[in-house]
Amino acid sequence: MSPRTTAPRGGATQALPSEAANYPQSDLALDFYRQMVLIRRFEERAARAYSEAKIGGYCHLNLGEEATVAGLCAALGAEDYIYTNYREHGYALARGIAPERVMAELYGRSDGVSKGWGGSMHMFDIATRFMGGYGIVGGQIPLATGTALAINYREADEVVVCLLGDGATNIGAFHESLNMAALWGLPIVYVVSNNGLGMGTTVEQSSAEPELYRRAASYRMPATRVDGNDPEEVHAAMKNAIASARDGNPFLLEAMTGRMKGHSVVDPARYRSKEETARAKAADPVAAYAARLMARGVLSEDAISEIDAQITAVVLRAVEFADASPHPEVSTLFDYTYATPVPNDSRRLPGQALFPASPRLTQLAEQEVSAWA
Amino acid sequence: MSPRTTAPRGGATQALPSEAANYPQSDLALDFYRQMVLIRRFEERAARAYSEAKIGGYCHLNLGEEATVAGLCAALGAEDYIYTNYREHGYALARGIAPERVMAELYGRSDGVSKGWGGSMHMFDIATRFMGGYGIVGGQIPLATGTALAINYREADEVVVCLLGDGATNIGAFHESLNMAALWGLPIVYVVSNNGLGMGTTVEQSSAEPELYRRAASYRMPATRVDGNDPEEVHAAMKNAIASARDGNPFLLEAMTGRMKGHSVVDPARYRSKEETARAKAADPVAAYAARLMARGVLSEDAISEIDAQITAVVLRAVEFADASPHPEVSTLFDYTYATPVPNDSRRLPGQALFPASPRLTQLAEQEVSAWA
Amino acid sequence: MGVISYRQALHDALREEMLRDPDVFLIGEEIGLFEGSYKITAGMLEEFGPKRVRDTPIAEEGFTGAAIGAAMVGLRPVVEIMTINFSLLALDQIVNHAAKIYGMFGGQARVPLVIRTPGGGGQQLGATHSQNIELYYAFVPGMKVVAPSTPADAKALMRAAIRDDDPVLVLENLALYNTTGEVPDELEVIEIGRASVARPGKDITVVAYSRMAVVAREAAKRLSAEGIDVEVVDLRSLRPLDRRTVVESVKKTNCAVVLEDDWLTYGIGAEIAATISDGAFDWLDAPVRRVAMAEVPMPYAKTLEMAALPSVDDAINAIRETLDAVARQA
Amino acid sequence: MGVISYRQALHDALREEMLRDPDVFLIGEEIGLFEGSYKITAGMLEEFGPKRVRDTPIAEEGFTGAAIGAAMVGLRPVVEIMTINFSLLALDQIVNHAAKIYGMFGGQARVPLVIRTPGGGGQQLGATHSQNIELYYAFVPGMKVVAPSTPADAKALMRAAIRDDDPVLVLENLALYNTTGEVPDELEVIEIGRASVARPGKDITVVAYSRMAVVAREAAKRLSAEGIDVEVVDLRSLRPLDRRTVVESVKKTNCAVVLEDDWLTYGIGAEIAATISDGAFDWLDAPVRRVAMAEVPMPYAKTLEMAALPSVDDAINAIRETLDAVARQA
Ligand SMILES: Cc1ncc(C[n+]2csc(CCOP(=O)(O)OP(=O)(O)O)c2C)c(N)n1
Ligand SMILES: Cc1ncc(C[n+]2csc(CCOP(=O)(O)OP(=O)(O)O)c2C)c(N)n1
Ligand SMILES: [Mg+2]
Ligand SMILES: [Mg+2]
Repeated sequence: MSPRTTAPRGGATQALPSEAANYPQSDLALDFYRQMVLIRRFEERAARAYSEAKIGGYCHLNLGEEATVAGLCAALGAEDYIYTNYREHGYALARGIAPERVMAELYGRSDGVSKGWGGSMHMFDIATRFMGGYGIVGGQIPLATGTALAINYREADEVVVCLLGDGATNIGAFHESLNMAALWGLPIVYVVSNNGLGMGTTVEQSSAEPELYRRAASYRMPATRVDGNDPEEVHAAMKNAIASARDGNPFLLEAMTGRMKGHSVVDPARYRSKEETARAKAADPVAAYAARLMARGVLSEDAISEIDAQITAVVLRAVEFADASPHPEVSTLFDYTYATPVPNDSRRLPGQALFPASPRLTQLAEQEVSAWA
Repeated sequence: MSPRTTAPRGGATQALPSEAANYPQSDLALDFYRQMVLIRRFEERAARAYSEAKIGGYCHLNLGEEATVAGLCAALGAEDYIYTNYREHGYALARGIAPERVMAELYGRSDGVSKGWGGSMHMFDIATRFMGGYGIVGGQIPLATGTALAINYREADEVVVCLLGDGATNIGAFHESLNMAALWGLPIVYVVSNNGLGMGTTVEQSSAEPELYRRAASYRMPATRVDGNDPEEVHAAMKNAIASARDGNPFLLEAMTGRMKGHSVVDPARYRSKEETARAKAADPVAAYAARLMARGVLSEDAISEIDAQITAVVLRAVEFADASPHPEVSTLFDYTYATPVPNDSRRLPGQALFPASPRLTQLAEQEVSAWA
Repeated sequence: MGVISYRQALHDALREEMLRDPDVFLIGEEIGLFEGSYKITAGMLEEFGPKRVRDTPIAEEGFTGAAIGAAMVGLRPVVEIMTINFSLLALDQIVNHAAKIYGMFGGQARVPLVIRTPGGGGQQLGATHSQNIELYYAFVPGMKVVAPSTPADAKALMRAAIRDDDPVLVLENLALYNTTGEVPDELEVIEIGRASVARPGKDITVVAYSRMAVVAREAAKRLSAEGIDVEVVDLRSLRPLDRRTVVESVKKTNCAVVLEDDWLTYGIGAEIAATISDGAFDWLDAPVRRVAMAEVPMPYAKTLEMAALPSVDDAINAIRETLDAVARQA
Repeated sequence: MGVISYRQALHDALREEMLRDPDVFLIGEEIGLFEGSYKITAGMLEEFGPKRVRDTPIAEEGFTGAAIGAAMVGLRPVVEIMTINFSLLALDQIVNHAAKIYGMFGGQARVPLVIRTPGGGGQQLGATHSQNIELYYAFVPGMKVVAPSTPADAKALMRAAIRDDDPVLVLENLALYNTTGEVPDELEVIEIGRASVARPGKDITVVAYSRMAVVAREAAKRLSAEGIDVEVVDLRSLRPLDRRTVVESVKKTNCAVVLEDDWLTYGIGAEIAATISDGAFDWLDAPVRRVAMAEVPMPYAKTLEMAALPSVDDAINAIRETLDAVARQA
């Protein structure tokens, strides 16, 4: 079977900057580390911007999950699809989307990766097959399964990766989707990023089988659990899982990781005991990986400082870019309700009358939004 | 802990005619057999009434599932609750509801068990804690779980039994409910009546793990599979399951049974091969159990004929009763929207104006339904 | 030009679109081997195979969501939801996902999805199986909702829906499947979002869609015998809503009755009545009358169900009373 | 009489009802240890323990259904659905079960259930988290829906809802939680299904509910400075709908504006406008104007979100234009 692609019409597929898997081992390790530091610094900066009211809505960070994000994304090919939940800034970055566009999205600006329409929870980039960013817990699971169905339908070689949180394994869509994927042999890897918590509820309080990967057995689906704080272990497991999925055996991978802060930027996480918070801090995957690479001789104190300086500069540029990017024009408000022009579409601002003030006029205001802009 | 009951306010609890479990073995066997014959004859008669247009809507029969129904219901105590899906006539009978009232419900008459409001899919009887009869696949599963939660809340000793079909194990509500039940240690037994088919779709075509009881492992819930064509095996397994549930360990029981006819009365089941149909016929649990009891010396040819004659008479009486029962009065149309009187409730027939024809009148027609009745 | 059933028209549209475009496929419960609960897809599994006629587990949310995800990468799935009542289980996927994806991501992914599903009571199916809840979709920007009342419109609108790049819900109706009508061999394209004047008339405007548009035509026919000339506007599309055609008709007739098969309060007819009362304010000689279902969970018993459902007689009665009110006004 | 927040009023009502009746309990996601996403249930786990303040898995359909099943045997669960957007996942349990069980089974089981959930945009939460979809519940016979706009009404209606024997959805609003108002110590009982004249006036009627009733009062206040005397009708209950209070007001003022925070087409305001246009037909001197959200999936960007949401200025503008139309008519 010759490789085929499901490239959506009009959606250009752009090679990722690096096909990480082809790197020699130490380069790959450095890549992981850089990626992790980028996510760390980016998220810290996002938290600051949020408290400066530059970012609105909710803002969920990947702080503590950097190793899972980096290891996982490095295992994906350029043609593969990735779906995530609302905690996705890191995945967007690791997928190769410019930090400028990710930050601009957080700022709600027109150069944002979703043109300012999505915000923190709804990043999307068709070029890198980064398929979002979904705010409804579990909402992405059927969608990702459907994209895998399309790959299967087209007899193409891509794979879909679908991220979800531990809490999301309790929602009906998880069950319905895994059953279909297994039944139809779809090329998909479900990855549970198990950070131990929903918002404040622990896995043990919410899941009667807290070893979540075991739930795959209900669908005769292969599954495994890995240390999500080790990018290399995640990467290796993910390579296996993807190979299985490409072979028609969908896979469930559970990555055991941690959340260093509250559920979202505004959450002080008072429900966590001092010990738990200390434990989460102690498990810091960035610091741990730095120490490991130093011991291995791959990193030095100097290299660490240099990487940090480089990445701090990258993040600063992202913030400057975001701040300079224009706010979306109000005249674009009606541009994205439908993909194609629609007769009798309602294009009326709240202050406009449905029918003009003088009822003797026969034209409907609905068709006159241009007059308003 | 002294036994307590969740008896709903105003809902009288009436002892069932027989507490089957206390019978000596052969009496219990005869009870099973009588129950199975009652269901068989009742359902055959319902099919006839349906083709005579005495019954409307959909009509799903328990033909082929008699052993499961009989064995299961005999294990329930009078205080226990039972929830089923739309294929519930047999369960209603085995729960001790008068065949007259079950048939009258099918006929849509005011003496029906749901006063003619429910029909074939929605039988309900608060006195015997027969909690319905639900037309939405899987809809009963969260409800039953909630009733178990109420028992737990009240520290009462009852158990809830929740029936569902094999096809229903693929719906999200199944997953969400079993997880909660296990997490909270609720007194509930989920029983999958596995007749091998959804409507025309086989278990293998719809469930990636076709040994459905294994799905309980996702919630660390004990589970087992039994021969649903053997009322004694079902009964014994059900006793165990109920004991487990009463102990705070909810249980999943899978009963392997068969469907002798189409999905509903109107379905000719053309999708089934000749062999499959022959196999379903050959597995007839009523005939098989008769043969077994004859071999055991519990039944004779004469006894079989006598039971058949008795039950045929019972079913005939049910039909006569149903046919004689009055159609609900149109004046009762607005009686069951709300449990208590509601100001400004809309009580308007389709032909009535919302406001009286002459707009100079100030009274709203809504409040005038009594004038119409 | 041939006379075929509404069921056949839907079937033909699906089949022709599948022959035309290999990206079109069907997905839903019991649509293959069982040939569909209402047999719209009869013979399709045999003709197109299991890849293009995909039977699913009972998992409305899952398979509807999967269809959305397939549409996001360019396939054109046609989902059958067995009856509109079960669509509530998939509502999150439809409303929070299908209808939002194009806008929420700044126009990067289209969702060329069709959901076909019948509404309708009158079959003694009881409270959970007799609802008309098209409102849930018609209310949502990003969705399109069409509701054909004739075989010709059913075929043309199904075709338009499949070719549309946005999610479209095609509302079918249990009571219409066996109705028949002429379907032109060379079917014109109907743009989604246009009502039709199904019967021109000068005395009163009756606005309806789906089954009630058939009721409207029947009422018009009966009343024409008495010299009452009813104009029937068949909405055909609930979202977008063609307000102009409705309002122009009322400006001509100066009065209107709205027929709907759903509950009155907050039902589809509320918007139609509000639109007329606003857009034709100076032309209206009597209040807009709505004929709708009684506001109860639909009972099973035939007597009660018949009382709860709007009939041709109810429509005729409302038309007469409205014309009386106009006469009093003059 | 004390001045407290809308949040506090809700909290107090829950707490007092739990103290009064041991059958009342709370169930939902993150309501215990986390104290609720919007902190309505802060301190409750500590006071009442995990049995009466039950944290659930993320399973809206499951735990809402479980609450219904508990209500069927006499408990009085109060479900928190974190925001109304997530309630779509539980819609089948609410619409096909909670709202039907009493009728479908011939009146044998009551469902004394409360669902509390906030609607509301304006927080830059994007398309899936900024919807006002109370329509989905208000449309359904068997459901009751209340939508308080003041702390006093929030407390009184929450209490009434908990004591009601039918399923009641209590619509809260993100933007109202921090608003404050007087709450009498001896709270009168508000019957569910009664609107209130929140501000009497003679020039024009403004009908609204929830957040938009606050907008209405603000607009009325500003306009009174110019001598325009606005009567504000706060619906308070969306189902049952108190048509009489609305229509009587318009018969007095002869014109009306409806404010709503949901989408215009098929929104709650359509019914209000249709009701007024019908019931006050001969009294109405201008078309009923509706002020509503723009019909788009709500964008994240602040500029766009602000443009899409109805404001006090929009309300004032609509009131002025309607009074102009009345003047022209005269
Ligand atoms: C259907 C739904 N229910 C509830 C929420 C509110 N909510 C947002 S995130 C969250 C916790 C999710 O936990 P988990 O799946 O473990 O993901 P994490 O945030 O830990 O990455 C909840 C309950 C939601 N967005 N959608
Ligand atoms: C949510 C929902 N989806 C689809 C249907 C239509 N339907 C009714 S019965 C049925 C098959 C159910 O199969 P199973 O659970 O095995 O029960 P059985 O009928 O075999 O007893 C289907 C798909 C429905 N009633 N509800
Ligand atoms: Mg988590
Ligand atoms: Mg079955």
